[in-house]
Formats: sequence, C-alpha cells, structure tokens
Amino acid sequence: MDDLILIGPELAVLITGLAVLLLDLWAPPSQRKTIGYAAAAVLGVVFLGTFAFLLPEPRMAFGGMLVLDELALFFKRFFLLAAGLVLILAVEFSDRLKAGESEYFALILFALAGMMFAASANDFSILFVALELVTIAFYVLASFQRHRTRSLEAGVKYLILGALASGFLVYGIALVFGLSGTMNFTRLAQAPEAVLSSPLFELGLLLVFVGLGFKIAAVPFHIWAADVYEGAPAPTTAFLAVGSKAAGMVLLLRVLHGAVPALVDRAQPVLMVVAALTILYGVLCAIPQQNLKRLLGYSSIASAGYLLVGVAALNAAGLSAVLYYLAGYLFTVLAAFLVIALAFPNVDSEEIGALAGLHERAPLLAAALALALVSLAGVPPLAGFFGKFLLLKAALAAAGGTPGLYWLLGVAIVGVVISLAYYFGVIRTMYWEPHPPTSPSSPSSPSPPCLAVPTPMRVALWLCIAGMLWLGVMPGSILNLTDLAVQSLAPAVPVP
Amino acid sequence: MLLAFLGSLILWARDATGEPAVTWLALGTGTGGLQIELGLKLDPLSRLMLLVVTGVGSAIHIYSWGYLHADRNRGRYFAGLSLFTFAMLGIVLANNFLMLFIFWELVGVSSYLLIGFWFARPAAAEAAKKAFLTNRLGDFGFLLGIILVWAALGTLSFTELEARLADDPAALGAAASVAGLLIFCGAMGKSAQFPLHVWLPDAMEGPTPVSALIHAATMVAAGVYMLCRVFFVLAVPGSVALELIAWIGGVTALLAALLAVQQNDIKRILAYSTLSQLGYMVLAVGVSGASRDPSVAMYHLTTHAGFKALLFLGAGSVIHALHHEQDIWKMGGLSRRLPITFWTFLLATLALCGVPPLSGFYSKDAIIARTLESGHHGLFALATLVAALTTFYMFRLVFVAFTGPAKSQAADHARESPPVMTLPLLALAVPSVLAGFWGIHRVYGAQYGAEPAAAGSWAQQLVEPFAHAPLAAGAGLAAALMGWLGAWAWYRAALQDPLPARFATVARWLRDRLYFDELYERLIGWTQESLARLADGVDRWVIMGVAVKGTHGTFELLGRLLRLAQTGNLQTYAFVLVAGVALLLFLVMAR
Amino acid sequence: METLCFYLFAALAVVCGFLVVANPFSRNPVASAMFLVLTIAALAGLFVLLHAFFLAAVQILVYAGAVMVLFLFVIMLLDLKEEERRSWRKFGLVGGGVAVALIALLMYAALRQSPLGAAGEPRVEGSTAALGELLFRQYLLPFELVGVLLLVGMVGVIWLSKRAVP
Amino acid sequence: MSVGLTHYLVVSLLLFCLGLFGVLVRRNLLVMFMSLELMLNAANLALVAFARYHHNLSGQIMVFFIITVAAAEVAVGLALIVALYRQRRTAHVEDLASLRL
Repeated sequence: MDDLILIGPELAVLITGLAVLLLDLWAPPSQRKTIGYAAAAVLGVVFLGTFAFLLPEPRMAFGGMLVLDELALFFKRFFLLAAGLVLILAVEFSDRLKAGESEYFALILFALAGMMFAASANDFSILFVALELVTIAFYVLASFQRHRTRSLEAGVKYLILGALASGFLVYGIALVFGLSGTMNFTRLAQAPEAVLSSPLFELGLLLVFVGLGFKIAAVPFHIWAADVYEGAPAPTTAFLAVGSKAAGMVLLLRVLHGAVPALVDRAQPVLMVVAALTILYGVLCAIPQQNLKRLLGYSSIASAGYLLVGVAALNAAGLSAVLYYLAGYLFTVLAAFLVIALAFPNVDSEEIGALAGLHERAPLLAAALALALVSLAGVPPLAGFFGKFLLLKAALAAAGGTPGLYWLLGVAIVGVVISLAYYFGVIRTMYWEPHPPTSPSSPSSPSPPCLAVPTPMRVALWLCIAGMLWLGVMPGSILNLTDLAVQSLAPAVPVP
Repeated sequence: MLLAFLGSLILWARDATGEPAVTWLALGTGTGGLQIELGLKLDPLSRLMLLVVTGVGSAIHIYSWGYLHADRNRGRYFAGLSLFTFAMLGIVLANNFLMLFIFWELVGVSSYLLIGFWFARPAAAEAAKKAFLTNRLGDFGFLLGIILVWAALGTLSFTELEARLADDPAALGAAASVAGLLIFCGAMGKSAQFPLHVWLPDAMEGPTPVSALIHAATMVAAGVYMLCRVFFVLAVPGSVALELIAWIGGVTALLAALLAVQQNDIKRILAYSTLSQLGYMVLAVGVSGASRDPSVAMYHLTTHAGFKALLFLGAGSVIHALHHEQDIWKMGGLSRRLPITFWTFLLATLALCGVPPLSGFYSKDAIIARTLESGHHGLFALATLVAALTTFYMFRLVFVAFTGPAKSQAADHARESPPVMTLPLLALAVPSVLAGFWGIHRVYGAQYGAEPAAAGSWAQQLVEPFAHAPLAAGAGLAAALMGWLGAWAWYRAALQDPLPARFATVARWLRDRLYFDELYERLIGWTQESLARLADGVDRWVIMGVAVKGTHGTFELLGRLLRLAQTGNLQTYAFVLVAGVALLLFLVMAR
Repeated sequence: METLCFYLFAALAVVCGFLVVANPFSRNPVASAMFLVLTIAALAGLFVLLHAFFLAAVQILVYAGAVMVLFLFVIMLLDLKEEERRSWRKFGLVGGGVAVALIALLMYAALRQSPLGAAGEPRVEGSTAALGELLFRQYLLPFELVGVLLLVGMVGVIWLSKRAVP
Repeated sequence: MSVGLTHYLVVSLLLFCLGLFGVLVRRNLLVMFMSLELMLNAANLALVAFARYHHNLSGQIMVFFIITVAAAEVAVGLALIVALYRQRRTAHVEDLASLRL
C-alpha cells in the first residue's frame, strides 16, 4: 500500500489517460476540447499534490525498483507542468489533427507517466521500460498527422533511429548486468572495483550513454533531432524538446551518480568532449536556418550541450544549474511553441519570414516569442541567462582541477555569442519587417487581420512569460529546490 | 513619457535632501556559494548622474513630442525611449557588477530598437545591427572582466569590492591589469572608444532626439560613468590599465576630431565631436591614476551632457525646419530664420569650444591641467591640439550653416520650430552657461574625497583656473582662438562664393582643395588628410570588413557546411550515429 | 552432445543472420524475413541449451509466431520489389563496414580482457516457476508498465493504420 | 573444448554487429527493421547467457521485457510504414527526404 502511495502521481496520470480514452467513446465530438482542458486541469491538481510529499530522506518502493527523493519529485513536477502546458497547446492544435484528438491527449498522458517513472528509476529494468514507454508514445505522437507526409516521415526517422539507439541501450544493459550481476542502481554502486574497471563493463556503460544521449540529442546521437522537430506536430515537438530531453537527463544523472559514482571521474573527459561538440554543432547549424521549428531543433541540440557542461563539471553546483536550466528551458521553449502553433496556421510552412509584422497582428504572441528567444540567447534578466550563468559558473569553479574545462567554457561562451545572431534575426523579422500582403483578393486593406488568441492559450502564455521572468529575477526560490534535489542524489558530491 | 519627467522631478527633490545613504534591497539570495543582492546605491556620483540623465532625458522627451508628431509609430518610439531611460537609470543606481551588467545589456537592446526605429531604411537597420554587435563585442570583454574580479575577490558589490581592495591593494595580484582592461572593454563598446567607435557615427540614422539622448547624457556616458564607478579596480597599484586607457582616450579624441573636419552631414559632425569629447573623458580617467580622483572626467561628462544635447536638439530643429535636409552646404543664413535655434546652438558651440565663462571651459581646462599635473606631456599636447581642432570644425559648421546667404530653397523658406521643440533648447541652454560656476566639481569631489590623495587642491584650481594652472588654461584658450581663427579665415572667406565649395565646378573645387591643403600645411601638416582617410579606411575595411564580417562569414560558412550532414537520408543518419558510437568507443576503450 | 548442439545452433544463427542482412542471391525482403525466422529459431535452441526453457518458448511463440508473421503480412501487403532494382551504395558498404568492424573489434578486445567471473560454471537451472515468482514479485512494476506500453502500442497502431478520413 | 560463457558472448556479438551492418546497408525500411530485431536478439542471447552463468534470473526477466517491447515497437513501426506507403507508394529510405538541411 505504501508503494502505491509513493507512485500516486503516476497512477493518477495513468488513470487520467485511460479515462480520456474511455470518455472519448461517449463524448460528442464537440466536447473533445473540454476533455483536453479537463486533463490539463487534472495534471495541475496532481502537480499541486506532489507538494504533499514530505521526504526527510529518500524512500524506496517495489523492492528497490523505484526511489522517491527530492530529485525525482523535482522532475515529476517538471514533467507535470510541461505536459499540462503541452495539453493546452494540443487542444488548440487539435483542429489540425482532423480526428483522434482524445487519442493524442491520452498518448501525451502515457508518455508523461513514462517520464515520471523514469524520474524515479533505480533499476535498469525500470529505466528500459519507462524509456521505451516514452519512446513508443513519441513514435505515434510524431507521426500523428497521418495525412501529412512530413509528419509520417518524421515518425519513421524517429522510429528507426530510436530503435537503433534502443538496441545499443539494451546491449549496454546486458553487458552491465553480465559483469556486475545486478541491474539495481543501489547494488551496482557497491560493486567491487574489479568489476568497475573491466573494459566490458565500461563498454556497457558507454552503450547505455549512447541510448540516453540519443534522448537528450547530444552529438553524435543528435542526428534525428532537427528532422523530427521540423516534421512532427508542434505539441509533439514541444513535448519532445522539453520532456524527452529532461527524461534522458534525469536518467543520465541517476546512472552516473546513483549507479556508478566511482566512475564519474573517468566519465568526465567523454562528457566534456560531447558537450563541446554538441554546443558547436547546434549553434553553427542554426545560423543559416529559415524554418523556425528546425531552428528550435538546433537550438535544443545546443541546449543539450550546455546541460552536459553542468554534468561534466561534476560538482553539486553544476547539477543544480542543470536542473535550473531545465526549468527555465521549460517555460522558454513552451512559450515559443505556443506561439508557433498560433502564428503558423498553415502547417507546412514554418518559415521565419512568415512572422514578418507579427507584432502588429498579435502583440502578445510577438512579445512572448521575443522574450523566449531573448531568454534562449542568454540575455539578462531572463531565465535563460541565469541558467547559462550558473552552468558556466559551476564549470569555472570545477576548472581548477581539470584544465580541459577551460576549453569547454570557451566553447560555451563562443556558442552564446554566435547564437545571438540568429535569435535576433527572428526578432527583427517579427518587429521590423512589414507584413506581406495577405491575399491578392483584398489588397486594399491596409492592416492585416489580427490573430485571435484563445483564452486558455493566453493563460498558458502568461504563465510561461511569468515563469521566465520569475526564474530570471528571483532565482533563489527555485535554487533551493534544485539544491535539495541534488543533495538527495549525491550527498557525497563536494560543495565548492 | 511624462511619467519619466515626473519621476525625474521626484528624484530631483530627493537629491535636494541630499541623503548619501546606500539603499539595499536584497531581492534574491541563493545557497551554494551564490549570493547576489540587488540593491541601489545612492552616493554623490550617482545622485548627480541621476540629475543629468533625467534632466536631459525629460528635455528630450518633450522635444520628441514635437519632432515626431506626425509619425505613425510614436507609441513604439516612446516605449523604446522610456525603456532606454529606465535602463540607464538602472546603470546609474546599480550597486554591484551583476546589476550593472544587466542594465548595461538592456541599454544595448533598447538602443538597438531606437537606432533602428526607422527600420524600413536599410541604413538604419544596418546601423542598429552594427551598434548592437559592436557593443556586444565590448560587453563580452566586460563580462569576462567581471567574472575575473569576482573569481579573485569573491564579491560583486561595489562597496565590498572597494573595501577589500583598500584592505589589500594586491588582492587582485597579477590579474589586476587584465581585469582592468577587460572591464574597460565594456566602456570601449558603450563609450565608443577606438577601435570600437565605428558604431557611433552610423547610429545617426536614428531619429535626431535619439541621437541626442544616446550621445549626450546616456549611452555613451555610461562607459565613462562605469569607469569612474569602478575606478578603484582600475587604479590598484601595479596595474598598467590606466596608462593604456589614457592613450586610447587620447587617440580617440584626436582621430575623431580629424574626421569631424571632413564631414558635411550636420549630425555626423556632431557625432564625431561627441567621440572626440568622449576621448577627452576617457583620457581624464586615464591620467587620474596618481591623484586617485577621476572626478574631472565626470565633470566634463556633466557639462558635455548639457551642451551636446543642446547641439543635437538644435541640429534636429534645423533638420526639422529644412524637411530632413542634413547637408550643411545646403543650409546657410539660418541665423535669421531660426533665431532661437541659432542663439542656443551658438551658445552650446562656444561651450564646447571652451570659451570662458561657459561650462565647457572649466571642465575641459580641468582635464588639460590634469594631464600636465600628472606629467603626461605628450597627452597634454594632444589634448591642446584637439581643443584647437574642435573649435575649428564647430565654427566651420556654424559659419556654413547659419551665416551667409541661404544655399538652398529649403533653407530660404525655413521657419522656426514650434515651442514644444524650442523650449527644451532654452532650458538646456541654462546649464550650458551655468554649470561651470555651479559647483558640480564639489559634489563629485565628495565621492572621492575620502581617498588619500584627493586633496581639495583641484577645486580651487577650478575656481581660479588661471591662477592655479596658467599654462593649461592659457594653452586651452590659445588653442580655441587658433581654431576659431582658422575657421574664420577660411570659411568666412569661402562664404563669399555664391555656391558652396563642394558642389562648384571642377576648377573651383580644385582651388578650394588647394586652399585646404595650404591650411593643413600651416596648421598640422600635409599628413592630416591622408591620416583622416586612413582612419576612415581602417573603420570601413579593416574593422567592419575583416573583423566583423569575416568572423560572421566564417561561422556562417561552417554552419552551412555542417548542415550538409543533414541530408534527410535516413541511412546517412544511421551511419552518422553508428560512426559516432564507433568513434566514442574507440576514444574511450583504445587506451 | 551439448557442445555439438551449441556449435550447430550458433553456426545456424550467425549464417542465417548474415543472410538476413546481406543475402548474395536475393535482396527480396521475404527472403530476409524467412532467414530471420531461422535465426530466431536457432536462438531459441541456444536458449534451451542455457536452460531458459520458458524464454525459448516465448521466443518461438512471440517472435517467430507473431512478429515475423506480422512482417510477412506487411511485406505481402506492400508488394515491394524495388530494392532489387537498385544497386548497393558503395559508400554505405565501405563506411558501414569499417564502422561496424571497428565496433566489433573493440567489443571483442574488451571481451578478451574482462574477467567474466566464474565463467564456464553454469549454475542456474531454468525453472519457470522461479521465473514467474521473480516476475510477479520483484519485477511487478516493470511488468505492469509493459502492459501500459502495449496499450500505447495498440492505440498507436489502430490510429496509424486506419485509413485517413477523406 | 567445452562451451563457456565467452562462446555465447561471441555469438551474441557477431549477431549484434550483423544487425548493425544491416541497418547501415539495407535500404528497405522493412529489412532495416529486421536488422534491428537481430540486434535486440543478440542482446537477449547475451542476457540469457549471463543469467545462466551468474546465477541470477533477472537477466531472463529483462529478456522477457525486451521481447514484449520489441513486439510493440514492431507493431507501431509496421503500422507507420504502411501509413507511409499509402501516401508515397514506397518503403524506401531514399524516398524519404522532404525533411532536410
């Protein structure tokens, strides 16, 4: 019974998902949007409910399969918030799905459940199953617009490459299990040195890293990201960028600091190289980009790189900064995708040029997107700036022992500077370029039609804006949470 | 926008009470080694600067009302203007490096918006981008400097930093020079010092009140203000930062003055003049190392803010009256058509040239005296030379634009601007005249008064410049006189021509050209022309062409190359992934 | 006897596996599918040798019985003959070969250097009862999660394979 | 020469690399998919062998999960390929390149 209480939030999400599927059978088509909003509301309630957990120390459940600590709670709240916003976005988007809205909502909820389980995973079996639950749901979510070839193509690409990464992951798990004789993280942490230092074990861990690196879109496992981001429906892309990446991240932290804390020092060079490559790749590829969703895809690759900087710093401040950065990223990216869903009524052209003059048609959208991009670019006082600042600061603090980190810092700063160019290009288009004539039939109308912003979207947008500003201006409160989370993960990690 | 004015009035009243307290608002604190307080710092330095920003700012707000009354996008304009002023006030009041930097960036963003206000004009958009990028380049150094200081001393608060440095002047160690110079990088960007000065003349593409705001009281002054604010970091013993700063300031002053001589656009002349005066201020900061008291820089900044805003608004009034004509050779005879504009403009010009008893004389003289006092004889000569040049090009402008016959239809039919524009002119004329006697130096003196070597001697020197440093005052005056004579001799004579010199027939143009060269030979020497051209070329080709475009191009090329990996072919993707795995395994396992 | 069976099944698995990916005689997907069935059957044989009887049955039932039938069904449905007409891509062959060979080499080297515990001493007897015990006690949660995963798969398949409404 | 754990692992490794090779060189989506199944099967073999030689049934449980997940993955993947075929009349990777650069 205790175990069930500990997975209460996940159960609630699963039940909501089933209820959405069932309700769809009776609800008239006109009520489907209501179902989506209701599901989002339930997620809000569950989000608040997670604050009822009081954890003086980590609790284990299901015979050590799951662990519920502050880190898990942090990520569960993160996923719930993200999924709630994505649901609102999906409801707005549902007109373009043609049919099957409820299935779409339900799949989002099931993927959310998978992510929440992943946040608590303390065993490779749970890691694998939860990750696959997320992934398979995303295969369908990415290709959900089956009347659009591009959506299907995105789905197929994600599927094949995802399955390939899963193959590596599974083989890695097999090797790790084979050498150590256990799949449980807690027991793995006590494995003898002889096991840890054997090459085959190391190989297995690397393959697991491949599987997780695929999720967070780190170079060289990033190759799917841009295509899938561009082709998939906007809510899917948003959830993929925020949720899937965070799920990969939390699992990486769990494996690294939970299962093999003795090996983190040896993992550092790998993490540093991957982080540097990821930042450079994402930033450089974004420069000539004309499609906004694709641009955000590359930007999400770069973000993965920045996150890995925090992981590679190997200190509590770095991990705390990773969590903070993710929180800021949540609001920023979702704001951008909310705008994308509204501003591009025509799904097959998400060219930046189509945003010209947006500030006249929809000032709120333009302002929200501009804020999001400014935050992504790392300009104070928004959340993105503080996240990057904390990450770099943590890396700097750790750089004394490892000179390689100085290089990584240099790369990260160069990345920030380059990224300004394309983010501001988008802002300039929105504010400074005149709106192209809307249609040849009404050339006489001087002002283009205003875009209507439905109330729920308005609420979601304001929430995102508030989140970005709040995190940027008052980082203290959230930093308390992230510090707690990091302490529960690795009490032994030195605090600089 | 009137809100800003109201705010400035309130602050004014607060100034009158004269509370030198430091107000702390601990807005955000974090654990894990991060401790950032956001707070305000009110001391003599920031109080007076507040006055300057809000005073000039509100004059410009009112003036803009008239200047842009027909523009459709007025709302956006005033939003930008207010944001800009807000950010500027943030810089003035910041009590730590982080907050300073945040507002510093905000100023950059809002100036980008304002310069590019007429974005439909490609030049304006280009100028806005250039300003932003150049500033970012400087800010990058600034940020590194801040991080360095923070890493060495562990705090970002000015008060604490100062205390720590006072306790242990060697706390920064070998990093002192580097940190100082990196921080100066930020000032170089904002205050447009060589070689990052390229953005400022182009920024004239913005509306004229914006130019006034950016050039007079705010953006460019932010750099100098920041230098004075963190002077204690720059002036630690053993640092070579100040020496270099002084020379960069001197070079900027000279270069800009030379370039100003060559310009025909009324706003560009003023822009280069601003550059030159900023060079003065930076120079003043640089030579104040021995006396540990950069107040002369602030003094000049304050007086300059007044008369330069006046000059720009006057120019704006002229441009407005002539329906956006900016070429001075198409003006002429405006003294009769625009009397208020002319007299205020003349007053400001005199102040800029350093004619006693106007404000510019005292502040400029203080700088020249300081160079002499600190033993920088080369810089003293340079400063005097620039003073002469300043008078020369300013009176060239006045003679050509305001006296003589009208040189175009528009100039002949010009009418005085509405009162909403002339009133700010009159209001700004007051400080231009009075700021010299008013005792600004004493306020700034209080800021640095506690420091050891800041004896009150310089204050007396200001009251009696001639008595204290007769050589400096005399040299300054003589330089001004020489410049004026040069302008009078040639441009008064040039005005006898029925047509403006530049647009006459080839022969006439050649003759004028020779006259030019002759003048140069007598005054400075033949090299000036080529120097001016060289400097312009360096601007245009080396700095913009190679440094900015080259870097940008390289990255763009890299991006396009990398993008080729994204062929869209699933098989290639799979190959990239597997090859990545193979490489990763190889790197880790094959040891 | 056991050794003989191992080599038989192992050879069968590897050879058939090779024929799945690179059959020199036919590049018809049907041929690949048939050889995959053989590989799977051979693997089931190896499972029996490893005393994993239940898994051997599952392997045959689920993989050979269900998954491969699904594959064949789809192949028939789509009527694909195209790849036969297209030539191999040289770059793919060489580059892929090099990458895979590198991975194989590294793995093999790691295998040689690693202490595999008391290798050569098979100790576990595959008891289906013990397996069920473990599955429904310790691994109950992942088991239930797999159920959810199958539901997700079902929803996805139904949605994707339904003909789009015009 | 008696058969030991290493032998099984070598077989598993060979199968894994064969599958990997198939993904890289075959251009029919269905065959690529089959190659992926081969990789998963290789992992299964390794897990079962480890379970046998390490006195730990957990490996077999993991195989059980992998088979189920693979089945679900195959089902979704095939449905996706069918949907794509309906639109484009192809199951060929080279014909899938509308998303690029």
